[in-house]
Amino acid sequence: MEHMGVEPDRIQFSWISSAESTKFVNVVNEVTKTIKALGPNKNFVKRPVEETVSKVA
Amino acid sequence: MINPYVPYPVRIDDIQIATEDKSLKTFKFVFLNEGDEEKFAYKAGQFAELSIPGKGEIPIGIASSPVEKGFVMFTVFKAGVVTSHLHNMKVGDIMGIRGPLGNWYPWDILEGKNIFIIGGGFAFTTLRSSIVYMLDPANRDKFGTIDVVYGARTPGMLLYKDELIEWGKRDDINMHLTIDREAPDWDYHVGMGPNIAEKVGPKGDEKTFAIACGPPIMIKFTLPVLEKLGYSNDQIILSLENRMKCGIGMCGRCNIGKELVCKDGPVFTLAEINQTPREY
Amino acid sequence: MLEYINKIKEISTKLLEEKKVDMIVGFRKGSLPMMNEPCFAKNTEDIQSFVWDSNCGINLANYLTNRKEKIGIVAKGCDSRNIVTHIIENKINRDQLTIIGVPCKGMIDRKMISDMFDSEITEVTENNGKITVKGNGFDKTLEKTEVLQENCAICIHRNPVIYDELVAKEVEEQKDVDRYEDVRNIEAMSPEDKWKTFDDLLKTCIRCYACRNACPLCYCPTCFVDEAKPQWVGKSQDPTDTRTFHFLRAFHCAGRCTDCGACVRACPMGINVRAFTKKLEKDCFELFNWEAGLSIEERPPLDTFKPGDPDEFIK
Amino acid sequence: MKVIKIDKTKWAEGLNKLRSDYQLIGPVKKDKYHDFQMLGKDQLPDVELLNTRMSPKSVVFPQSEVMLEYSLDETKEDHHIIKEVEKDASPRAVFGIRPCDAKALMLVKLNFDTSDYKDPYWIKAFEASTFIGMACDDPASTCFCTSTGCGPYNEEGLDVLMIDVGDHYLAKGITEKGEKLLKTAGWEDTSDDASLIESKKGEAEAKITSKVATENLKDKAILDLYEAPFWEDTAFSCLNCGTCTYVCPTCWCFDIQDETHGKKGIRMRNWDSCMFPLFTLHTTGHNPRETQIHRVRQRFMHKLKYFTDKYEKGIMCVGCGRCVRLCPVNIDIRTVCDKMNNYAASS
Repeated sequence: MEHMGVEPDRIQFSWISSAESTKFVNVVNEVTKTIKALGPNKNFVKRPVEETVSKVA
Repeated sequence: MINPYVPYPVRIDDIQIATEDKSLKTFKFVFLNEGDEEKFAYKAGQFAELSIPGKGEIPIGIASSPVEKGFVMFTVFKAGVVTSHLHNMKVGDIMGIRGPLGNWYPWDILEGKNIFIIGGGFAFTTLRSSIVYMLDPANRDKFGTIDVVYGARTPGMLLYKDELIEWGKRDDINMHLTIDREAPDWDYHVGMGPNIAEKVGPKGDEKTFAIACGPPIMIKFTLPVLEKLGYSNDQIILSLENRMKCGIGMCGRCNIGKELVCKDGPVFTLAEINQTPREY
Repeated sequence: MLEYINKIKEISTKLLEEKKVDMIVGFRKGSLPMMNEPCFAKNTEDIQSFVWDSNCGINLANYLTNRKEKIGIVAKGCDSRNIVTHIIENKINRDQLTIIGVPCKGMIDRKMISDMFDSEITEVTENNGKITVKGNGFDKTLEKTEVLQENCAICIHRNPVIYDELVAKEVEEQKDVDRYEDVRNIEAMSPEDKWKTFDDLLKTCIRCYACRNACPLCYCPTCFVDEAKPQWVGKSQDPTDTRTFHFLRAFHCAGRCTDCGACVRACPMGINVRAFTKKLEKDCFELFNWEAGLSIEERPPLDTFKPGDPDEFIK
Repeated sequence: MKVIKIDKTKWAEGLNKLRSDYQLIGPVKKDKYHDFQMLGKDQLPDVELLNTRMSPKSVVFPQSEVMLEYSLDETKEDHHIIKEVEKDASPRAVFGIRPCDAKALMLVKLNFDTSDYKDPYWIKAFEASTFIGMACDDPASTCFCTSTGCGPYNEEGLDVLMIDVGDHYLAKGITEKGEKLLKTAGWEDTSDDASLIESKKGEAEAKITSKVATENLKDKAILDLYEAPFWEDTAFSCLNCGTCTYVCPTCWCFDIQDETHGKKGIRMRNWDSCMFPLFTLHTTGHNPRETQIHRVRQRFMHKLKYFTDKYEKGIMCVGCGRCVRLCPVNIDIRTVCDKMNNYAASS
């Protein structure tokens, strides 16, 4: 995903056991913080079709 | 220029579960705009595109009859994206109908003839339209005898059952209902449609035409029966289905040879079908 | 090349005559310069049209999927690796196949050569590693090594990895090739530049799916782009949809792609489709020391688990 | 018919005069290949190239085109009512279209402009366009227009035919639309070189050596051709990609799709291809054209037989050669056409 131009850190993986509630809270906080800092990824949003269909291919 | 892709806006006026397994529902639509019903003048055997914004369109045979006014009716099997969504819609919902599309049973040729109708499962819709049309007091004199063989797996899978029983009581139409296996309280035939057709069907002659509409397997076994009864290929009328999009002969997918099922069909005689590749 | 062709014909004839196979899949001469057409032969007469030269870039493993017959197949290095993948993935049985291995020195890049000349090429011949290109007003001889398909230029498995017959002595494998320079160039870019690189790459895509259909790995009965319930991807020329198609397809090829170049060769718009699959191929090599299709004994990394699998990405 | 002489030095000037009345469209080089595009301010069409990679059919039939729109917002009075979208129908001038592609438009018109139904999108775009063709003097080896009922100087579908004569163009106004465009551009010097056009035409036709034989196609029975044994061999290598149909100037098949963004949605059409299994797949899972052989046969039967029988206007191919050049596995319509034309059913 990073290779196609998604910023590093936008996707994160974690392994958390159901017993590790503190770790879960920390990871969620950490992830939301980094993602908020990155801001929305406009590239992933499909633009309404009217704007993208060019008049002449 | 009339845009043939714009559907007439309609409101769902009534929804009835049509079969015991709930896989079919009958929808009645009324047109929102005055005058659209007149523009939608159709003949028995034609179909229309039911058009749900955001989901797409689906070609369905018109089950109501030209002699029934004030609404149009379709019986729809839940199968793909559009029909599944339609099954979840409610009375009062707004959608579109585009049509009427395709050709119809050749009523000009059928006038003055005996009619033998063989239907199976949920393909009875345009046949219902045809029967209601022929039984209309204004039209009944135009036709000779009318025989109907209609089969389904179980009594609860027969479409329009109340009407079927009413017709059964009349003396100007011979109803031969059949189900695949014995069932309690069933007073009619038991056995596959084609077998019953062979037993009760009128002999084929110049004055008798057969109209068959049903699943491919039923058609496959019906054709030899009709041949045995003496029907020529010109007198066997079938209604075909293919994947369709535009319904007006432009998008190019539904052809069988040079004929387009959506525009040149869906109604073809067996003689015509025999001239084309069987790509349906 | 003539020895190759004669040997292919000889082996094919023998296989058919001894009824070891029902058909042989190979190439026949195309109607345009630098084009050969995949074809099959069911009798010795058909075999006469078989050819072999530097224009056999289509991956013939693609023609084996789910076939029931006993088949003899002409296979260069990459084809043989895809045959291995097909066998591992149960798309064909090993005992249905008689593999006629062809050691390969690379296929020439038709698009690159066409772009070198202003007017149309009417004739291309090859002899001893030289390619002679003729057209209206030109006649030029090129070194084959300089006009190879990009994937062939960096190929390190030119000899078939699995075969029953071999049409010639094995060729020397290329050593010390830098296989991933292009991937590293993209890796070094900023996220914005990466995004833009792929956007530009896909600008001309017409979604004909030639890349997918030419790929021996893409045999799903219904491709995810064709699913209607649910519909994953829109069908228009929307750049988001086009991108989704290409990236997801690449992901589906992870650990399976042999870098045979069939996708690039098939693309009518000249898009370097390998740019998508190559990164995954590199990752598989670097993380799992894996190259697809080298052995029918070994399971690919994405359907096996080893305790030592790299997991640094998990926080 | 009046022939106008356009000095090449006055070419750009004339085009600029047209810009206020017409949107200009023409072949433009992008990366390595040419395609038809809207021309930007001061941009000139590259009319002297042989032909574009994609056909100009997209000028009137874009690969993705919005047809209808609707709102799913139930607070709006017209929610769920499907309406036609406004289209730009202002005049456009299409430069550098080759005679084969212009003839293709006329064949496609048979599908979209019928006595029963009219496709308003295609027809409006077609009517808004003035096609200024460029005669071909230097064909490719894959050009076979002279045996498809077309030719390098063919005028069908064109409003103006331009001929390159070194330092100037000769422009033959074919329709009123065309004459009007020439006048608007201020190209009014008449030429008496009409005979030159004839001789150049002869030379150009002679250069086209690739031919197909079509004369027997109409006499064959559809079912004989359909059941002919050569389809297995023809179809074997086919990848079932959509290249041939997408690059073809005469292929018109399309798919209709709904797309919704929030509460707003559109119904659009996208090019479709008979090469795709999905094209004919029923909801039940049954597919009447299930195999590659079915689909390859459909494409060639449609172009060379069904169309020929249905319209009696020859084959649905203009000999542009795009599918021949771009097919990844070299399936050549010329070979297939000859096979069909020469096929004798053994009955």
